[in-house]
Amino acid sequence: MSDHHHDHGHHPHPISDVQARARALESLLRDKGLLTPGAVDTLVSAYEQDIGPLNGAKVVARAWTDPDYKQRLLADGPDAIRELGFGGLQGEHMVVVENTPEVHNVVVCTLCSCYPWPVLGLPPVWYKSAPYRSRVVREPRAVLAEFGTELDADVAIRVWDSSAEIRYLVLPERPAGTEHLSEDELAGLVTRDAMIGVQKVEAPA
Amino acid sequence: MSDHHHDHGHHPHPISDVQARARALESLLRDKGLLTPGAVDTLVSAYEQDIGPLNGAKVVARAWTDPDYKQRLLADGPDAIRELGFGGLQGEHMVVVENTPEVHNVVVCTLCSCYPWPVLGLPPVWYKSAPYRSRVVREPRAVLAEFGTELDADVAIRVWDSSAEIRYLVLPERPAGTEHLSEDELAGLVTRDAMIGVQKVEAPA
Amino acid sequence: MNGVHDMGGLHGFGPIRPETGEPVFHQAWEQDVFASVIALMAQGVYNLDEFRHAVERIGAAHYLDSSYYDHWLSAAELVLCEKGVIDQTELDRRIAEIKADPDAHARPPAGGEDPLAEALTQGLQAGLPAHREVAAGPRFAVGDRVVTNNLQPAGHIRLPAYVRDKPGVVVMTHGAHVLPDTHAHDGDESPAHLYTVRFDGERVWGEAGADRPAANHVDLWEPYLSPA
Amino acid sequence: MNGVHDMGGLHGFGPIRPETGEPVFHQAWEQDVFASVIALMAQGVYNLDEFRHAVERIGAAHYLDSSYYDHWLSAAELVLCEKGVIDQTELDRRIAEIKADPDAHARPPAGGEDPLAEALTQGLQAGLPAHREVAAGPRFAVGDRVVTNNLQPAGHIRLPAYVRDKPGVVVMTHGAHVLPDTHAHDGDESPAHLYTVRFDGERVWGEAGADRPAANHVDLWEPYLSPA
Repeated sequence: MSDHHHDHGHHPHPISDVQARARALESLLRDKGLLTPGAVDTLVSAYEQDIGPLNGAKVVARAWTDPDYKQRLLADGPDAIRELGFGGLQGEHMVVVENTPEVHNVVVCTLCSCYPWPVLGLPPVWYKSAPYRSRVVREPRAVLAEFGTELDADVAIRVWDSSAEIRYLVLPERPAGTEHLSEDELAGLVTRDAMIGVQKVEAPA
Repeated sequence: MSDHHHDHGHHPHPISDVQARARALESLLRDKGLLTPGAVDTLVSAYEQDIGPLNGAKVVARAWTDPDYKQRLLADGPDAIRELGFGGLQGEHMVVVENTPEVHNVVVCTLCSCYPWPVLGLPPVWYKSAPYRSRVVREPRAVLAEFGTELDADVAIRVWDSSAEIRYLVLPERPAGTEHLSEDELAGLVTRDAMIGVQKVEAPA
Repeated sequence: MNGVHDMGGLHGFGPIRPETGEPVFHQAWEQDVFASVIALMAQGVYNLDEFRHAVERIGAAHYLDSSYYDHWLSAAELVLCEKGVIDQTELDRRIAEIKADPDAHARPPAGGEDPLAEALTQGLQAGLPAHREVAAGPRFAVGDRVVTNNLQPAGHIRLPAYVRDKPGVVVMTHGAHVLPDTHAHDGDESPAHLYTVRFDGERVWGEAGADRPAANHVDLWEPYLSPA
Repeated sequence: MNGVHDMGGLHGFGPIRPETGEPVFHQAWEQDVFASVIALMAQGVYNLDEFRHAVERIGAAHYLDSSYYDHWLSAAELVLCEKGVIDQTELDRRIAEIKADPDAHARPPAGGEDPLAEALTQGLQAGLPAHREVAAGPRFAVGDRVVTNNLQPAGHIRLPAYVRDKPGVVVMTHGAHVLPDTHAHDGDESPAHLYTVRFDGERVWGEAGADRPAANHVDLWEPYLSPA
């Protein structure tokens, strides 16, 4: 949490409009029996503590090290991902798309903010922002370059716009020079941005 | 002017942001010799006093009473309109479109606010607003109905979107029961909204 | 609904600004909003498509100048008032009370038995699958050439404008899924076969404007498609 | 430029609200802005297409939540700073001075010889015709079937999105007119033949969404069109 985090017990400063609106809604829902403090804690801690891109990194590392797993993963994403214990809300119908030397995949949701929660957690602000949503479908090569990802001119870019309940996860290329690394070590290399498709996975320096 | 008109000489209240920005720009341009008080007065009084929909109404009344004029008007709008002394900025290339029992015309500028200034003056706020610009091209019948203009189901609607420097003026139908009226009396019936095409001209009650 | 939420291809929003070390939530009120929205969806107060359509209806200028969780908050206010779960008067009064006393109506600590929290833990695991079994087979197969229909309803639809009235090729079939167009309005699932359709970038964006080689992929329901 | 200024067909902006007895200007600052913008255009500081494109670039949220003459003011600030006619620092300082003293920099009454005012009076009468004589004849004639090209440049263009990549019929020819696409950027007039093209409403808006019988007419330059 940033230092914007406010303390529910003491307010030296006036409360902002949006803070007051959020509290008003949340407290009314509690009053009506539709929300509990425990429900809030459960949902927040799930995505702050448990469900994040480390899940996806484990999936990727397994696919890099286990050819049979990779085959299952590309054939049936949710089943293969569930083998590692991940699945559920906003990941009911996951499809894994594989980067190769010839093809680079990148994921967006132009209409809202769809994202594979069970493997990546909640999306970063930039993923939900107008610049990314408006641009990556039209000029993916320029957007990737802004993320430091320069693709050869003949690499075909595939942009996946999550307009339905299919959630796309990019299987990045395993970087050269990582043959000696363990599955856990490999998972440590895999970034959220590589699984969205805006970056590549780099070998350790 | 509404009662929002502020007095340049005395300000009991603080000045708003937009008022300050406008004054800052205008005064900087004066300081740089690109604007004069007389230039401001000239431009404002031209459109507050001289150039407005009464011009267009005279054109329409003439067309209703002089078949030769109407023919010239439909063939070459700017030339025929100049016969009555009107023309110039934002009316260099006017096209007059004629309403009939079978065809109803309505004008918009979806991209900005183009409008035939020499015959209608400056456009009303609603013409420049998002609701009108977004809707009249897609659901002209519904928009016309909101203006009280109910068209028979078989009347063909022609929407003219002023995307270039062509400025469209609608020649409304002359209402029945006005055979005894003079050209001046007829001009008094013709409204701005009828020349935009969102209303019809009504006979006097 | 033709609206600014459908922003694929728009110019003028500037550079993408990733944040280093970004937290999951930036402010505590975002946690409240996130939890409120998900908890009510999990309880079936509204469905996901209704909620998405509410986000689309918060107002175009507000959509463009407010933060993501403000979108959610505005949409929740809208849909919960429409459904009569809360009313605008009590909401306004509650907001005024909190503005007057920033400690008012603060959430107490969690404690004791909490069946809702337990149900939500299970709900996160189970998810809300959109796949449905239907009797009818799919109209299209992988490799089929299709053209998207020119659908521009005032209501909810998940056919982005940039691929509307455009030719493409089916690259995946997904069985039948709940149709957002009906589900967002009356809760009618009307399941329809879902396809991933590939569009050539140059066809979508014009020869002059397209990055190449590039293709756009969009998930589209059978009613959005016709044979090419 | 794909942007919110290109709003033909968008949903969600609500009813049209005509104002009874509407004044030409609602506030005095609107008069200042109107006169400033027109006077500078008449003097050739910028051309109409440059100014229109500046309005398109004031920011999408600001475009949607500010008044019309605020658009003009924002666009004038933008284009005049870009051209170096004013600079942002002096503009900010001037604004601060006026906020501190609402009488500061007030416009004095007009008086005496004013060649600019006289030139503007004549300029309003003469206008700024966009028609140009060109050697090449028009490619299309009234009655020709055409299709609009899929042009989506980042810069200025006057091809509304709702008629992009759509078939139509030429109903008027207007000779060659200044091309906004180039004129807005480098002042190059590149005159091209201009046509009024009729589009069937059902083809543009889809069968389900269209009022009928209705047709859309849009003025389009030759580079926007191909033979159908």
